[in-house]
Amino acid sequence: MNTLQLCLLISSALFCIGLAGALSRTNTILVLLGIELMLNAANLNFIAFWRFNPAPLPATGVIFVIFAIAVAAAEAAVGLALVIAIYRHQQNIRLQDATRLKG
Amino acid sequence: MNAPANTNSLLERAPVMIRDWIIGFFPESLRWPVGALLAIAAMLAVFGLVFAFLTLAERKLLGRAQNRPGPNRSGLPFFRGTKLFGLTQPFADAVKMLTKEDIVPRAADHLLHFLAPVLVVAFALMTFAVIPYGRQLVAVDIDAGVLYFFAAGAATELAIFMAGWASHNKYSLIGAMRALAQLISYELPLLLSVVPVVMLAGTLSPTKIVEAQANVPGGLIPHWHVFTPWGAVGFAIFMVAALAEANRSPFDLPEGESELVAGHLTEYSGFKYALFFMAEYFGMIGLTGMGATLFLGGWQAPCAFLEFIPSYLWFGVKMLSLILFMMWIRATLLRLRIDQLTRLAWKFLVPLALINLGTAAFWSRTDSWSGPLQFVRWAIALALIVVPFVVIGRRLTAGLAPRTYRYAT
Amino acid sequence: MTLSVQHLWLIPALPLLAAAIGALTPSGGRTLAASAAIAAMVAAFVLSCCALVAALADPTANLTYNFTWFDLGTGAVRLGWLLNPLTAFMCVMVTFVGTLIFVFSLGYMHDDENFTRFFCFLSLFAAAMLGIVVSNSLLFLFVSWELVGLASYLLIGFWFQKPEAAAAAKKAFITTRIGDLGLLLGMVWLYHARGTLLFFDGGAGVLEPASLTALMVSTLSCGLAVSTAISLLIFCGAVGKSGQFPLHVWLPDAMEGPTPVSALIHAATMVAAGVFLIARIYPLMEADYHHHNLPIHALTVVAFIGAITALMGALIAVAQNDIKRVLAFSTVSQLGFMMLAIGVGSWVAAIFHLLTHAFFKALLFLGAGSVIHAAHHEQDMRKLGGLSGPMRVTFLTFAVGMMALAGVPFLFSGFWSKEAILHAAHAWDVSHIPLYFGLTAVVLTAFYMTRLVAETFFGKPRSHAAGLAHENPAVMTVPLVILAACAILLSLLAWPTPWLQHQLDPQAHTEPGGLSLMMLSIVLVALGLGAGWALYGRLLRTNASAPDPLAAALPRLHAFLAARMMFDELYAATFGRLSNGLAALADGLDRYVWGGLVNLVARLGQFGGLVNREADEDGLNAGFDAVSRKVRSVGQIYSRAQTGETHGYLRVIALGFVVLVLLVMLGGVR
Amino acid sequence: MTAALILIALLILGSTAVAMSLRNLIHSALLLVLSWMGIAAFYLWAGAEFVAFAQVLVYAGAVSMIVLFAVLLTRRSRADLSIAPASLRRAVAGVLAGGATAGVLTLAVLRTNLQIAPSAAPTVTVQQLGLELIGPQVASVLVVGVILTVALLGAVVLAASDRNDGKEDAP
Amino acid sequence: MPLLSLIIFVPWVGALLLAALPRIGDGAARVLTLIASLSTLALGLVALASFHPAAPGFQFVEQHDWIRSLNVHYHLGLDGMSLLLVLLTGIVSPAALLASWKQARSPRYFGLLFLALQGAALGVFLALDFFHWFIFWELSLVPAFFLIKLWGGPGAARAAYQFFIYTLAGSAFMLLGFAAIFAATGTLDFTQLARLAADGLLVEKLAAVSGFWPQAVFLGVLLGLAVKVPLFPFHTWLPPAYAEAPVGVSMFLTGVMSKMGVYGFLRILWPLFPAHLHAASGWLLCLALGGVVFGAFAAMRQTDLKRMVAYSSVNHLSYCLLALFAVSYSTGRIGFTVPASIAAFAGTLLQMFNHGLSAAALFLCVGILESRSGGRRGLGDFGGVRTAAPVFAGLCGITMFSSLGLPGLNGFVGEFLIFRGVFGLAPCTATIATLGLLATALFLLTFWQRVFHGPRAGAASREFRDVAGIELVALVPLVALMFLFGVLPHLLTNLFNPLVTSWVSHINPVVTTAQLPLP
Repeated sequence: MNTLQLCLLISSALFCIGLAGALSRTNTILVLLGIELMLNAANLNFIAFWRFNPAPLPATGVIFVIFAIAVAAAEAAVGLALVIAIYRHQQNIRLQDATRLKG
Repeated sequence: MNAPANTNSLLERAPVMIRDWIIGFFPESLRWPVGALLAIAAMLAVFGLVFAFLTLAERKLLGRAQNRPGPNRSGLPFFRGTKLFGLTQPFADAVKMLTKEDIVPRAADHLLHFLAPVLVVAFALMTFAVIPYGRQLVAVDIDAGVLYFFAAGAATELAIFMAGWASHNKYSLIGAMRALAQLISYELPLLLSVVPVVMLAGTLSPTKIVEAQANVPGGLIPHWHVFTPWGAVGFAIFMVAALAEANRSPFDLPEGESELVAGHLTEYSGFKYALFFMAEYFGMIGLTGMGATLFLGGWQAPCAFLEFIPSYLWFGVKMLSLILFMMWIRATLLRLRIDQLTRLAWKFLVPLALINLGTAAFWSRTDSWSGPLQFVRWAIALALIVVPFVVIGRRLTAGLAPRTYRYAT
Repeated sequence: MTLSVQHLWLIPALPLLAAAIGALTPSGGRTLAASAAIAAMVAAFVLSCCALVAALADPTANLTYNFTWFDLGTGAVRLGWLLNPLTAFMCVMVTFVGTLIFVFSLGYMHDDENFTRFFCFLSLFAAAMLGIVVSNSLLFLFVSWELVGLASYLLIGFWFQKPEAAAAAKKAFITTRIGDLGLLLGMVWLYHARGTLLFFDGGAGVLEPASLTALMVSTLSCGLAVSTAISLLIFCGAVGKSGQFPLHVWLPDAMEGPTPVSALIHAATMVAAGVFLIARIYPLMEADYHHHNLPIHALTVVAFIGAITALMGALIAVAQNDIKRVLAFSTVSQLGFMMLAIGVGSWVAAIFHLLTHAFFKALLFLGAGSVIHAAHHEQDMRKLGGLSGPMRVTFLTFAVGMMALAGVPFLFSGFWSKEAILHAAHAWDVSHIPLYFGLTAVVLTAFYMTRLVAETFFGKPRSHAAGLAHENPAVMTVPLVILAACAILLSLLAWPTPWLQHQLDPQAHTEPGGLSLMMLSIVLVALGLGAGWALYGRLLRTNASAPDPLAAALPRLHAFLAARMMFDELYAATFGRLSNGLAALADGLDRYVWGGLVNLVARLGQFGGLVNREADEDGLNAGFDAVSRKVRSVGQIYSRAQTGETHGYLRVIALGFVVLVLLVMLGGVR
Repeated sequence: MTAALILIALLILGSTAVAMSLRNLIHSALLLVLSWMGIAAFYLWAGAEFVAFAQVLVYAGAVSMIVLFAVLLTRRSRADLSIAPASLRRAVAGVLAGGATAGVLTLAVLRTNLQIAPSAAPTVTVQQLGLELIGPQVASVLVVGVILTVALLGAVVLAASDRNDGKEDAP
Repeated sequence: MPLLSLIIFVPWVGALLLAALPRIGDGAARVLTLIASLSTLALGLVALASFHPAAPGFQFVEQHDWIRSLNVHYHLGLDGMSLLLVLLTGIVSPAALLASWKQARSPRYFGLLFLALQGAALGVFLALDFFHWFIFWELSLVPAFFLIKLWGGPGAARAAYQFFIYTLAGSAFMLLGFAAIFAATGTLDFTQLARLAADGLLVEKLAAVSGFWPQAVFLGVLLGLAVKVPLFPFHTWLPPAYAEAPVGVSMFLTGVMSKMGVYGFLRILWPLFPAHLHAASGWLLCLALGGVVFGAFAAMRQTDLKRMVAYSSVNHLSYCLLALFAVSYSTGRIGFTVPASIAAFAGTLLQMFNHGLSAAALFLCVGILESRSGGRRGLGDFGGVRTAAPVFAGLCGITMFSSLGLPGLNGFVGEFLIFRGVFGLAPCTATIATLGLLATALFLLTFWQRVFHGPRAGAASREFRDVAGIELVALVPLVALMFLFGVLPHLLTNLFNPLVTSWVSHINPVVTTAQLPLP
């Protein structure tokens, strides 16, 4: 059980907490945040692997994380804008009510 | 950078020598934490005092600006009757703040209510870690110093939100929202004005940026960024954004006394209010320090032969001059409305900063021009900046009637 | 004053010029057209005389002048003019008779409003006829031949208002055209065989010995010599134009035209053209005469055709009541005689008879013309009668013509020329049938001529018009007198010495005597005259509707002959129906077979379109719809899975992930 | 070295776990901010300063603000505060799924033998990152730029509540 | 100076001008059309002036690359035959325009379509590359279709459609044929193809592709051309089309369009597929003979004057083909002689030209009759016209006799040469063909007798204007030309004599097995 595995464990724990949160909470914002957490868990993995990578340069892991953070931010922004739009439409943001897009 | 001859003058190396001396007493393993603690203690002490006397200086300056003397009544316990020109006023204030009752609204979210002032001050202080006060006088010399500085700055908004939300008061919440809007709006021009400096210096670490502005031997004009066309504009935008970030004068809408009582600070009193007040000043100090580092060459002397004055003094002079400049503006300019404020940010400063980025790029490419080409270079660079400035400026004020001044007769 | 062969073309050119003038002058310019025509004919006559003088200078020489009409490929199509005694005599005859007829027409056509047009056509005809005579190339001869046909068409159909005239003109043209096709084929075959159509071209000409032997040598698959085939084809043309046996039907109908036209065309010139043509190419016709292993000789055909025509013409003439029809059939008969003469080997006799016949037949026609003119266009003998008194000159000249035609001995030219023919027929060694036909024809000729004279001139006028008849003005009677004189004077050509024979065919030997034949013919003529007088002279017809004595005697035969031996009906029944049938076939073929085929294809196209649409509708679309319905139903099942519950989706993803990782881990996929 | 890691891990996992279970949205949001700070600390521990400060700047600075704004803007109905019975069942299902994934992941991590080079934390300077970004990764930088602009505009359009928009959506 | 392109495109430019001036008056439109149409005659004469017949090959050649990838060149050339046909078009089209001077409803559209038709026809005679030759060939159909349909008589629509689709179907096969040729040889240029065919390479290349291609291509091209001439069985579109078309158009159709088919035979089919034409010539002779005989006899049955003249033009054109097929039939046989085939070819070209004149004039006369009788043109509708209109009767008579083939007029020389050639090469067919001559004489004279002779009846009984003014201007030149070329045929023969001799010299006497010398 070396440090890398520890880091991986931490990130997978974080991932599962995010997943559990996303699945259990009805409030759309929290679901979004859960997803945000899962993304960060992935970033953790990247940095962990970069950290214990024999050839640290070129810092692909780091760059990937930078891009991941940027995209995650964009995703969060759009997600929450959607939430506001849903809220305006159905006056509450309970995810299970937003089922218009069904088959 | 080749160390100039007098870097080893006594005064110059004094603070470092003291520190090494103290560290010497501790075992190797503890040396690092002790060094850090020492730096923290030094900074707290210096900036604490600077904060105190800044409050006094501000009140004296406003006074003089409004043709009145300002605070000169406070005295020493034992020196009754001596004219201390209000020097002990800050200490009097401090005592007042500590002793006043600290009221917390019942419906408030106690945890957040308490946490807000703490976080504000904490984040403000964290920004001091990377500012290089002297040639080797920088607390933490990390590679992405500038980024750390702005990251910490960005965290303060969180605290303001907590303050606004926790006091469970409509006015405080609206005040917090306005403060946040202003802070977020001005964070962008602040960062964008810094980007050219980073581009030209080629690094995010403040120490290297200052070294990049070292004097060219024999050059009369100091080799600072401010003396380049893009540098000047960058510095101007930086100062305006800094004013807004620090909630100072023309942008001090959040706690505009006349309309919103004290904005998100209404429910605070006593020591928590003082903390907020202190955080504001620390924010101002931090911002002016970073401004000096980035644009005025940090601890660099204006020209080579002035090198004998120690670097940290130069830094001090520059920082204080900027602070006084801010106070001066507070005394003169009117407060901006929230929509004027955001329009100024988004429609004027951001475009200008982006164009400035372009000019800086042009400047860096045409480095090799020499002789008459220098003037051409300058002319083009200036044109690249002035023309958009005028065009965007005129478009912004297109709808407004010309300004009429009514002097009191 | 001689006319060199280069200028020979002037003879036909002058009348052609007159014709052009006539065509261009508006109908008002009557005198201009007439005078131009007559002047042209007189000038042509003078030139012909000069040409005669030049030709008679050396009777054996064939003076030719050839020129290129247009060059074709490496060779060239060449035409030319030929001057020899035959040409000269014919030119003189045509121009002299033509002039007289033109003068006569002045009077005859005086009150016709298309007067100028008439003279234009007459001049055109004369020019064409002269073109035939002077031509040295069968091609130019054919060209003039067709123009003669055209002129005869225009002249016969001159009174085009009358439908019968129009029909007659068309019939004439078509019948002669049939003949001309034969001539065309012969000419083309000759051209192909010899490469040229010139008669005499310095050795290379068609009628020169070299080509004759060449034509003789090459024989057809059916053994017929090429020269025989060609000459028979050319003879078809002659048959058509001269109204010989099978193609004579148009001649009687041609009487619809004005009488001067009949005189000019159907007495003197046009019909003679056929005989002249055969005379002209006589060497070709005769080429195969000396080869005995040939199935058929050209000349024998000519002889028999001539004999048959002669007899048939005479027989039909007997039963005709219209003066001009009688004369027409008499012409057919006399032409038969000429063909017979050529057939039996003596083309000189034929030409002699042609010349004499031209004069007295023209005289008879003009006489008939003046009678008709006087009797206000009454042509039926039965309605005439008693004209000898009022029309003294016409009667006398008509009588001279009748006697010359009948062959009253010694005094009249007709006798000598007929005698020469009979003599030649007698000398012919192939068979004597033509001789017997000839002799019977002589009798019949005498008979019907006396009938004609008796019915027309003697007795009382049997119709009001006949009653009013009175002698015609000088312009009509003078030509009659001149012609009558010529009819008598021409006997000089043969009587003291066979002068004409020497001029035309010097080398030909003429065996002496044959007196018994002459006596026999005199007896036959007398017999004919007597019979004619007996039947018609003594008991004169009292009224128009009185039955004809001959008809009373032999009713069916007479009716048959009156109906011109039913040839018209025969032809109508056979060729008429055949051509209509063929036309119907062609039109039907077009309308139903080919048109049908096209419509069939169109129907097929429509049917194809229909099938395509049906197949498309039922087969393809229906099938396609069924499949798409199936897909939609499957789709519905699957779509129920989409609940719209985001949590549900996330949960499924998580479980899926877990299962996947387990698989990877436990599955040992390394 | 690992002590710090464990400390950071506890901070992150603790704050997220509590955040996900709190009913008060604002508190859970702020706790999440704390967890993001923990993650930034982890990056610092791993030696990627730039990423850490970027994380702080982006998440603590911007995302938290949006989240809080979103929470504030959607607070009118009280319904969502009480945990409805149905959501209890969902919560159990959620936790079960999360647990299952956690078990599987830990199994996977433990089963794979990852060799690590015991070298010190690699340091990567901002200049190297800069050169890397402008060098081979320039395309992705531009793409990210575009994504961010589009997200910005999209968010504004979606969230902008002009009057007539409301009527259109009325069912 | 690109003379040939000018000849082709001036009419089209005229058409464009007409299209571009919508507000032009009727009179002006007619005059403009006439001028554009006369340009062809003028340019033709210019070409005639500087044309030296003896020079072998083509003159005034214009060759430009057009579609390099398909090896297609914009190749125009003029030799004796094309010059003859261009002059014919130059003479017939103004006459046609003059003929329809009064009638045409909207002269601008009529002029426009007519000029388009004339340009296309000229294009066909001058193009030497199949590509644009075929474009002109098809393009001539379109305006003809509209002219017949819009200005035609009562049954015009059906006739126009039949005409269009029938000809189009034919030329579709031809297109397929040439596509195959292009696939096999890679070139569409007639001169090159002719050279290939001369040394047997064309058939070889086609055979290389697959066994039956040479025959198929030959049949395709033959069908395309046969429909256009028209050869006997494919002529059913002609009578209704010519009958229903307005006077001017039927004049142009019979004067020029039918010549395209014969031109096609002489320019394309014969040089490219001599062997195949020889092989099929037995049958083709029968068909041409059928055309001659049945054409003439069918004419006898017609009561509609225009249909009668249409059948007469079928008959006359079949003569041309008769000559060509006779030559091709007899190549290699004992009967083959050079002067006969020269005469045949010369006869064909002359017949084409002369028939163009006489048929056009005949249609003009029928048109004049039709205009006087208020549209009725049955044989029985007239009577005694000669008394009512003597001048017209005279001119119509000359036209009738010229188309009859009376010597002294232009019809005779052509027919004589054809008969001279055909008799030499195939005597039996010549003899049967004379039936055609007879039948032509018959129906024409019947027409003349029923219409002109006899008492005044039908339309002639009422007021019947004699020919005057515009009609005279249209008719007299044609009649004058008939006389001119009748008497002086060398004006025409000099043009194509060397050409015809060269054609015949090219026939290499491929002596096939000894055939029956003369059928």
